[in-house]
Amino acid sequence: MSSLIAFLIAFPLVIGAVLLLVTRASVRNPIVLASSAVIIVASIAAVATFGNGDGVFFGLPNGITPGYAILASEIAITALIVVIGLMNRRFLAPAMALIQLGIAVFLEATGRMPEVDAQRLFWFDRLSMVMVLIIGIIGTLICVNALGYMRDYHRASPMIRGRRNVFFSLLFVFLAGMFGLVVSNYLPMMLVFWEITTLCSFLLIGYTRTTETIGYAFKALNMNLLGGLGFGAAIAILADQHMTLDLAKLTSGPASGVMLGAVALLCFAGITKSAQMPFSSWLIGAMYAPSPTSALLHSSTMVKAGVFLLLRLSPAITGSTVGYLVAFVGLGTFLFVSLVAVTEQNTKKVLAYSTIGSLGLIVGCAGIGTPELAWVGVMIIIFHALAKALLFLVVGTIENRLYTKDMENFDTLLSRLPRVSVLALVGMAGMFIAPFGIVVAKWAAIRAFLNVPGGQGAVMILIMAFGSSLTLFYWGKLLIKVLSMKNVSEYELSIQRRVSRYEWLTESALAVGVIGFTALIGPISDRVVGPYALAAFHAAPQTLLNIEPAMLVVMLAAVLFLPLLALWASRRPYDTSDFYTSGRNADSAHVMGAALGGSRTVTLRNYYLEGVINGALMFRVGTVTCAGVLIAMVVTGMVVR
Amino acid sequence: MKRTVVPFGPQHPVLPEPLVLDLILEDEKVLDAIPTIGYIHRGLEMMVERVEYTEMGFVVERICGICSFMHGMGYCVSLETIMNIEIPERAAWLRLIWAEISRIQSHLLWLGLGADAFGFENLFMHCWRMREQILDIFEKTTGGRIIHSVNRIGGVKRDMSDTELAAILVQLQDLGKQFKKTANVFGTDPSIAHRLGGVGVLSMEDARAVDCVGPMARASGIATDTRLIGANYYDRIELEPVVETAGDCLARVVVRMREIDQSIDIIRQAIDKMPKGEGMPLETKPRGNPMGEVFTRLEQPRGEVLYYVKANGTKNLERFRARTPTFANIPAMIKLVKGCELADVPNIILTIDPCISCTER
Amino acid sequence: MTPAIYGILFVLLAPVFGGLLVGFDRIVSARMQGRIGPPLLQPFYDFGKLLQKQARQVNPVVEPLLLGHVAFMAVTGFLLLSGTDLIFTAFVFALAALFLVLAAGSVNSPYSFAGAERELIVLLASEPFFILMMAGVCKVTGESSFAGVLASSKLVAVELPGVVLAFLMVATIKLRKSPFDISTSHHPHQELVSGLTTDMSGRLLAYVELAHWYESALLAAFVVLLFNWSIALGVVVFLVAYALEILVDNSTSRIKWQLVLRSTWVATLLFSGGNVLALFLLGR
Amino acid sequence: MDSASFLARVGDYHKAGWRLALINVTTVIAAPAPPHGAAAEPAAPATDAPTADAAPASQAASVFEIAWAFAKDREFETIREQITVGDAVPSISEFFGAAFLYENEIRELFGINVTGIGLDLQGQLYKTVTKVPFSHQAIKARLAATAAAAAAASAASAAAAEKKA
Amino acid sequence: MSFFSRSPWILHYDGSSCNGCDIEVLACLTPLYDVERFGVLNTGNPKHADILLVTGSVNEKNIEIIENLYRQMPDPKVVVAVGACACSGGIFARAYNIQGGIDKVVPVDVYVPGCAARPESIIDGVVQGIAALEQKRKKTA
Repeated sequence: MSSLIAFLIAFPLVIGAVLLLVTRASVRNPIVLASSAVIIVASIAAVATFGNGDGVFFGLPNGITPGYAILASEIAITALIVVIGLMNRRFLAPAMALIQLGIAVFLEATGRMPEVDAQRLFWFDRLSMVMVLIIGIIGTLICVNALGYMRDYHRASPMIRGRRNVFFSLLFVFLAGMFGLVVSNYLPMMLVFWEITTLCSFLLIGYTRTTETIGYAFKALNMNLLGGLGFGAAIAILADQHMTLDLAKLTSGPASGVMLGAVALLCFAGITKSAQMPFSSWLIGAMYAPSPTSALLHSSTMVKAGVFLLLRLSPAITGSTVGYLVAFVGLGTFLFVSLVAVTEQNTKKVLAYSTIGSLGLIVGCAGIGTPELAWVGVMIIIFHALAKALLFLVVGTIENRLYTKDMENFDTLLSRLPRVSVLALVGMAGMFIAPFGIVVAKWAAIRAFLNVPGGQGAVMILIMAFGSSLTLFYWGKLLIKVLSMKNVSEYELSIQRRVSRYEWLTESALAVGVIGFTALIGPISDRVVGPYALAAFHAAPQTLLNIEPAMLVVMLAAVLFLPLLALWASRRPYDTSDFYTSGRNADSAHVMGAALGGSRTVTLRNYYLEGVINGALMFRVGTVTCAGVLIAMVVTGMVVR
Repeated sequence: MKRTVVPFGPQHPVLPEPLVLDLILEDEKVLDAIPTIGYIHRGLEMMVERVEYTEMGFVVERICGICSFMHGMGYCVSLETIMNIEIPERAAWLRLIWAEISRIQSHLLWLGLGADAFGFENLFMHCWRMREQILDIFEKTTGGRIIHSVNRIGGVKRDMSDTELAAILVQLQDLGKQFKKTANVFGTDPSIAHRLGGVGVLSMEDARAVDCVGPMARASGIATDTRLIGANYYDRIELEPVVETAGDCLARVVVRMREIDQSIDIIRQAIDKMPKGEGMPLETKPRGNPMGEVFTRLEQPRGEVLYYVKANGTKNLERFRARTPTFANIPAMIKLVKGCELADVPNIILTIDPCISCTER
Repeated sequence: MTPAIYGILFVLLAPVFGGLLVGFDRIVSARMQGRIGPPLLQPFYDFGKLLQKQARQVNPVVEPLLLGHVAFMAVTGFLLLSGTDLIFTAFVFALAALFLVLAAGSVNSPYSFAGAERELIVLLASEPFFILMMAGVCKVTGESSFAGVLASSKLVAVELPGVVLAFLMVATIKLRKSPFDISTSHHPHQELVSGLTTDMSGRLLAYVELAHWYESALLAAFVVLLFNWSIALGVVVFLVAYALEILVDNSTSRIKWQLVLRSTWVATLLFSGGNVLALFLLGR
Repeated sequence: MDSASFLARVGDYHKAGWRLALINVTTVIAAPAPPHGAAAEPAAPATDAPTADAAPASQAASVFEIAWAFAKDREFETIREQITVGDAVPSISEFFGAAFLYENEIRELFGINVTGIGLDLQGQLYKTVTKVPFSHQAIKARLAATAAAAAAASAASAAAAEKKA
Repeated sequence: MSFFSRSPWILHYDGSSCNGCDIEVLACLTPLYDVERFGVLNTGNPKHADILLVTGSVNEKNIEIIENLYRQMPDPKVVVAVGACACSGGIFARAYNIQGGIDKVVPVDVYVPGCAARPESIIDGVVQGIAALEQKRKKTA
């Protein structure tokens, strides 16, 4: 049993090392495909082996303890950061890495580290199970997708030096780090995996090695190292006070005293990693990396590590001031990034803001910590991972065909790239349309917030009401663009044929996942998420009251029926007409008469609420506000308690 | 960066007449507006080649169906000037009265259309309900609601009896009272203030720079009114130009609303001062063919109109040219449309009270 | 099984209610304008004619989307009355409205597109209110279904005066009345021609009408939630509110989208938000 | 015409606060006007030149008289220039922005080559069926057509009268 | 009987008219004449309209506009020419830029005479247009 987990961590590492040496695509493609298949099978096998998913603890095969391996890994990671940092003349990141290493060495040298329980190194429960499946399936699908994407990416941008061996190697190492992170129970070990994901995301963001991306990469590194520092400090406090470094024990119930301070620091780490305000900018900067990187960072890895940790910590902070403050960091982030997203024209950035917002919701849920909200948090993790991975991959595909990320250039996409558009529509629907999972989760969140006593509850509901509407607005804009149609030329139609089969395969699989999991929301709730919440909070979540999962399935069928209807309608002859142009000439290729004679193509631009919402200002206000709340959270945890 | 292009006109519900703008928008802010006209251009000025000068007046009346009377009058005044004809006093007074009734009609019509453009259907209906009373007066006194054909070179065709005039005055003063209520709505409704106040502001300097005329100029604080040059018996009337200083759409509305009252007052003065009695001469018959040229200026509801007539001693004029107020106001409109909101475009276009058929002839 | 019957009744009768309401509206508006106005059944005549008329489509996705719009308006009503969670129906309501936006936006013509964008803005302006209202109703009564709220002994409106106030404002948006009728041509002469219905003809336009009737009936159902002593009381209050809307419609001009968004949000935040906050603070 | 001195005069009007009231063109069919000094006096018809309504001699060049009319309160003044076909006329857009509409119009209707119009509508202002309807040729053609129609009508009426008789 | 006779929606387009007939068309909507009594709406949008009311004649520039508007109207549809200019070109028939009545461009079903056409005759024209609409519907149905 434990060997399966060890395999899940070790195998991607090995493949990563192998891929580093492979420079030929013809060799790399089969390796990536085969190892992806192996990882998928292994993660499913791991979940199947653990049966009903009640929490189990175990150690390494044959009872090996990590011993100095943890310290050695940390030294290796720190060395790498220091070297790369100095090579690029950046000193903040090396300094933070060194401080963190210093803490570890100090703890080890002074013998403050408590004894490791060799049988409680790993913790596998339903939350880990969900995460393992997400990483193992969605993560590998992204790797496969990258095979097609990176080929076109380098064709389109010949200026960038191809280092695809490094890229793919990093992807697999990243997966290994994530697998380790979600099953760790021993905090120092978790920190190592934590830093591996930080390092991998840093290297992936900086992949193109332009001045711009190197800047963003270091921004991401700095912010995440700051979070890592918090993590390290938490370990130091716990170790210093001879408290447990066992995550499960730490979070078995509400924390108090010194322990709450350590938990607050861990929450801080989770908030940096999940790119909540004031740390959102690193994830926005990460948008300049190739799209599979974004897909990986946003859906199955990295930011999900942050919210995973916060959900784990949720039982420890529930009901405390720290918990409320964590919740407000998340919900504040949700509101402010939604306001910013409304004014953003770059599709990938809109997706990024949407991710930060969704994570904000999870953070909000984790901070309050009721069984219902834990349910909501896990549901959002599942559906967000599916939909967002799909969206980023599709946007990547579109980007490689149309050479644009500007949402305004996505118009008439349904005519130009019909099949890609359908995938995009599924992804977007998954993010904000009613019967799909995230909306059900949002509804459940509002329901749960109704039970939060005092003014906090009211404020949370207000944030949810306004935030959800803003979400509707920016997704609606994008949806309009994708859904519009016109007559296209043969050439434009031929563009779609150049989408690689890797991309078709993975994106279709994710689209099926988005729809399928929504249809299965009832069983998922009953079998996985509900019992998880019960286990974590010792109370069964009362969520799907007054909503029949069967009814959701019917609604879903109704929504899905419409595209089929459209398909049927488009095959049938219908009375066509030009669009209205005040009586001027117009034709179906969207050309209309111009005032001074001749003709002009119809161009339309979405509204960005100029003069009502100032995106840059909102971002600053949100950053400052959330920074304030965050500082208050840490101070409360550390000092006030 | 991509920008929305909205084809505004020629067929557009807020424009009763075809005017074309290509609006380049960002959100709904108009960054640029490319205008064109020409959908009504008939070649009316060239009709002098085919229509004898005695009949040409009826063609000129059809430059525009709203200021039909004023156009007929302008043409006749021009030829009277060329041919040195002194028209009978009563005819001149009657012309003045009809002209002012036309102004009231035109302003009421415009106020209604303007209200409809910003979504105030109710006001549109009430303005036009009042306007029907004016049309009744026209129908009673000239026989036509829209095209009157009472002007002749040398005078007018029909008389109005003194009792009829008195009744008209009573009716108009009553209408003025009714109109007070409507004017009150325009002046006090906050939603109208939102739609018109501070929208399409034309400063006095800008107004001078674009050479606009009529209520457009007066709303920007320029006290210009062609009636002040005193021709056509206006020198016998006490008249202060209606001037507002704000220069926005609301000011242009207010100017026109105040001018309705002013016109009623002018009609009262005219009825007081004109010679009374039945069977007074109304016409001085023109003799021979005209020879010479003239520029004539009149104040129409929309502003100053200019006629140029050149006669060469034959039955057909050599050149007829009308420069209507809208022609002079279009540059101002184009200037104002740039930088406003899409929702303001109809208001701005309408506050110049555009008459495209006047403009294009 | 009774709730489901209520739901089915809604689906069947709401169009009649909505159509008569529009007919009544047109007569009253005409009288206010000094006219006689059309017959009471005029909306049904128009609807019948639109069905008889040729439907010319700009592209094949418009009709399915509009069908979705009608269907989900009906579904919202069905769900509401058949006992689905109130807050969830607010989300379904938004989805139904979104379909109209998508239908208009997919045409990709300047006027439809501008109408669609404005409708999105209007959705953005009104949606927070509906979520807040439903949350407030649930909070006050402790119930989460239509029947539950009706059975509650408390009169919701008494505890949610701010929500009632904001409802009047937001209803103006949903009933497409001036000053908030920025996305469709409620009054004929507007800058967007017919707003988001510009490129819809024949039965496509009839779908929009039908959906609007459902929407009106839904609003009536929402009022019943607020005045939950009896359905009759709710409907009477709704009719009074509707008469008020007609009056407002006839005495205001259409305002610009910026003000629509700002004013509605401020009203939602101050009245509904304040009201809900007070509820929480008072621990109700 | 002398562009520089003309523009200077227009500039003076502009500086003195005059308003552009009209730019008017009249088609004058006469012998070529004297090259200079034509502005002050009206076109003096040469002794043997036909009048406008008579059939013009085919050799005569088209002459346009352009009048720029300025108004200031009660005053009203014009600058007049005579030009022959093909002469370039400078735009006065730099002083009077509103001139663009007049200038586009006279270019389209009279075929006068106005240079440097502030907002050039590229011949799309009226877009008439008869191109340049006020040009010399167009007028001549129309007059001939009218004369022919009149002749035909009188012949027909004469025939009818004969028949009656 | 179909619903067309109870709900004729109008699109008004101003060709090369002098405004006279235009404002009379608008006057039909206002309290004195109130054509909404008969279910008539002025839509301002060809896609919603059943009856195309054209005032004024056809000139070089608006010829394609009238054609486009007519083409964009869904069937069944009827054209009513309002006023002398729309019927034949009227007083401007021989002006250089006028090509004649609107029957030069689109098939006209009802001719309403008058310069300017009076509201009563415009309403009468619409009523006759409704009859034509009914006939066309029968033909297509």
